[in-house]
Amino acid sequence: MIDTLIWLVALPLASALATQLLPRYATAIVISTAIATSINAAALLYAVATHGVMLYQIGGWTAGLGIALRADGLSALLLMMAAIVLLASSIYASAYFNDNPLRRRFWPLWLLLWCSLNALLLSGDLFNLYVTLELLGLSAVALASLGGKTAALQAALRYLLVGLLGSMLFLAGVTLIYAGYGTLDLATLSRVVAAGPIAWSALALMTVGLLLKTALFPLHFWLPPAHGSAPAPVSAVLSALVVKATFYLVMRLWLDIFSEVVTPQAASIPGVLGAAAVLWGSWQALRAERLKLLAAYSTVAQLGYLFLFFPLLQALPAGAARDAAMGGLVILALTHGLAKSGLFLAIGIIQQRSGHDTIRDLDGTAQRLPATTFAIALSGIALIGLPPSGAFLGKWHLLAAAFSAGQWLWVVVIMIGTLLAAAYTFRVLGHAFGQQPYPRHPVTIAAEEWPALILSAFATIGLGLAGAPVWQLLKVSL
Amino acid sequence: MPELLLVCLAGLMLSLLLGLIRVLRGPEAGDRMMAAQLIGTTGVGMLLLLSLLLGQPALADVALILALLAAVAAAAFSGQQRETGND
Amino acid sequence: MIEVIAATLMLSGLIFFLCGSIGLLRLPDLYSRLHALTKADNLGLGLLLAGLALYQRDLLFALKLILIWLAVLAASSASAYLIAQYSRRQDTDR
Amino acid sequence: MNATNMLFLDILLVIALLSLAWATLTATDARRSVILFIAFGLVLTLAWARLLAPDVALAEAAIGAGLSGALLLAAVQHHPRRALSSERQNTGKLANEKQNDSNPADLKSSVAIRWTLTLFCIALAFVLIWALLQALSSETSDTLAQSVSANLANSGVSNPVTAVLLNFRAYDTLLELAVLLTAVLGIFALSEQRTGYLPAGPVFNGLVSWLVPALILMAGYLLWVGAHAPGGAFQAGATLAAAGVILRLAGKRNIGLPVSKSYLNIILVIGSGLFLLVGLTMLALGRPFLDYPPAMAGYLILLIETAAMISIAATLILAFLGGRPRNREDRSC
Repeated sequence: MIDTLIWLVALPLASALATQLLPRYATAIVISTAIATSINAAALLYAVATHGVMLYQIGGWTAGLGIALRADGLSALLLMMAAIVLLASSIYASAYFNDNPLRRRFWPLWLLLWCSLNALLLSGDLFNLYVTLELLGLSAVALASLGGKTAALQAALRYLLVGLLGSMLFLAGVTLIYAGYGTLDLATLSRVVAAGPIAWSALALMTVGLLLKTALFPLHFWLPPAHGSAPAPVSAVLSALVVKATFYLVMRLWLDIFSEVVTPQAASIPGVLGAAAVLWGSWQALRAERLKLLAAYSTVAQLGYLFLFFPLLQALPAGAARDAAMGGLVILALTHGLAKSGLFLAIGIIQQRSGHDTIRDLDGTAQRLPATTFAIALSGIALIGLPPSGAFLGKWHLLAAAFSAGQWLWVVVIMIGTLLAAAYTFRVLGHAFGQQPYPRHPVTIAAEEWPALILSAFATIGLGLAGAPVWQLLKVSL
Repeated sequence: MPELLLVCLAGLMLSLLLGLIRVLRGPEAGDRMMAAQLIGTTGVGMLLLLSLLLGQPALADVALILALLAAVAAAAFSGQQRETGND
Repeated sequence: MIEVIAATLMLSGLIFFLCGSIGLLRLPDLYSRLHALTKADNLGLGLLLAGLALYQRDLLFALKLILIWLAVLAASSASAYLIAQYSRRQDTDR
Repeated sequence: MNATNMLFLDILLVIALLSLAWATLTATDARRSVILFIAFGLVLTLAWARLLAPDVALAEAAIGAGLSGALLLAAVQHHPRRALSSERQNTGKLANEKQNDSNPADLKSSVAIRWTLTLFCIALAFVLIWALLQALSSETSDTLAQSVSANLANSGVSNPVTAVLLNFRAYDTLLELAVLLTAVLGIFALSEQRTGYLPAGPVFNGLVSWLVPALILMAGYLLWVGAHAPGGAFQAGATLAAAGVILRLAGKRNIGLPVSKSYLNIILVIGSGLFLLVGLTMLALGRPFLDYPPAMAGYLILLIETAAMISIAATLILAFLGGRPRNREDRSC
């Protein structure tokens, strides 16, 4: 049972090696791995819900000397979201890449990315986290540059350099922690860490490195070109999961391990930057001419919402109100992950079928690709935060927290951001539902259209109506 | 008499710094590469002296690696790529 | 007695090293500088290592020193040749 | 030897490192910058030696001073200065910053960015120094080092660095090998390999004929010595890769790598694959992942390191080739 933790890392890695060795059977290997890993993630979620925090000591060495894997409610939920998104995107990608050599290069990197995501979410050791960050960053860059033209390569190169700078800053923070406290184990660290220059500067270094990778305004400059020019399934995973993984680490550090060290003034910094990200990202999304860029800027904005929670969680005393807000934060992150990956997959279909993704020329899309257009509409609902989507719940709790903490300013930001999101969503839908006089026959490609639809539907309906377990699971924390 | 080793170490460090000036000054790429070779050789000597002074026998292996790899950089420096065609 | 020989060897190696680097700095053009460099590599390191071998009087260490010296000797002469060849090519291109 | 006697050395090394680093960063010519970087690697090797870290010195000597210099020089040669102007129209290649320099507005903003970054780095350096001083003065006993030496007897090796890398924190090393594999797959994703080099002249061929066997022997020695003294798979792999690089530079075609793609894949994957297999075998035996039985640990570590060395060497050589291998038909010439 407890081996679930290590299999979540070992199986994608083993399959990555297998796809490199046996390219002929790669698709079959990937799909079966995706199914098995999703089952594993569900098993982990169940185990965490019933037994509490899971711990696995690699090599049998006690954590500290060796490395421990840990899973609590938060990491299990994110693992499950990653599994759902990656399973759907794997099925999608098996139809998306019709070029054989390209697909052969795609699968190993895809599985390495999955392995690194799971390893990051499970890791209980600071230096190990650095290693998983490197693996994640490198595989993401390689995927983003796949089959790309000059623009994609340029964006990928910038992504690489930004990612390396971020990892380096993170590593500098880890070094400080090790010099100051003599441990790398997160559980031990959260017990011994104390407010002071070492903890402050280490947290600052690690946070700046992670924010660079999470693309929080104004460190977001690399994201739109990188996410906007990657192949569709890659964009989906980059926007939904890769930035979320580093965001998870920021959460882990600020709200969990260093929570004693963080002051209200410090917590307002991510809040202010998040507000700027919401406004700037939404505005840029509204002005974008290409669908993919719109989606990428919308990611910048949606990440901003997540950071609005930081000053509120800092201000609220531990108790029901804070737990509710915490659940809102997580459900907002989950909804965005599912909705954004659904959106990117749907955009990929449009791009492949009509050869472009210019918003102005989308007329007739609804007649030709009804299922895909529906997926875009559903994910749009989730991005705006209309009921019954999970984002509605998330924003509701965000507003509730802002009211109960007496911080009114954030309410204005949320309002403006929501209005802008509605504007850019309806701008796309307005064009897509525009009629063409001589419509082409509707086409359906099950393997490509279903994943997008299911992801968006899950974000909009599934999480919104059945989001209650999230709050239950978050009670299981390290 | 470790003083002797220290004197040699100081002398080699001086030689390394002189080479450093040539590396920084150039003017040709060949000059810099040459000075880098001198720094490498000086480094081999210094590593061996340090190995005795600090009681770290493993530093002799480092010196051996440095000696073996000295030519790789020079070869890469002067290598001519084929203009066209396959390899 | 052996210590005196070792010291003499090492110090004379040092002199070759310093001559080499001063030559590298003072000589007028690349080719003559190259000439100075090889003195430091071959003789300087050789004498220094011979002195070290006598100083330490450990057979295995001495064998390693000989190996290092041979490697530097061969590598440095080859790389001096390669650098000279490269510079010639650059000069004729110009 | 006490520390004060060597103070002159430390100060001079620091001065040399700082001036080389500054010159490397400010060099206008890429080739000059690379040569300065090689010199920097050489001095850094000495600094690591002085800091009593022979393992790191070994890695720096093999990778920093030797291989990455060759790698960067090959990259610079692939994009020579005279080709830059023609490349501005050529959109098929990786574009670099130079392309934007023609636009004065961009130039101004890039100068501003550079200054901002410089100031940021200086501030960062001060913060780091300050916090490090705080950390070092807080006198935490290094409990981790103590527990490493307490458990060394059960690790199967007597070199603490190898024990940490391949036993206590073997999971990190496994993932690092996956990082290397990802890097090489990323290089494959970018382009096909570069054209080779002209055949070497007699002097260079003479060098190759003794240097390649010597490097292979050295790699074997480093691999073996890693169990009880500084050395190990990474240093050995880098040394082995240097042999491949030299062969490539001499114009040899296959540089010791198999021509067939499936064999090439095997040697790329074998390092992480065998490592993972050993870990999972322990799982099958009812032990935790990567928990070697103490009696077998020494042998298992040597096995893993041998496979890792092969993969690391192949990775570094392929990085030097700068792209995925061409198809067999292309090799006809």
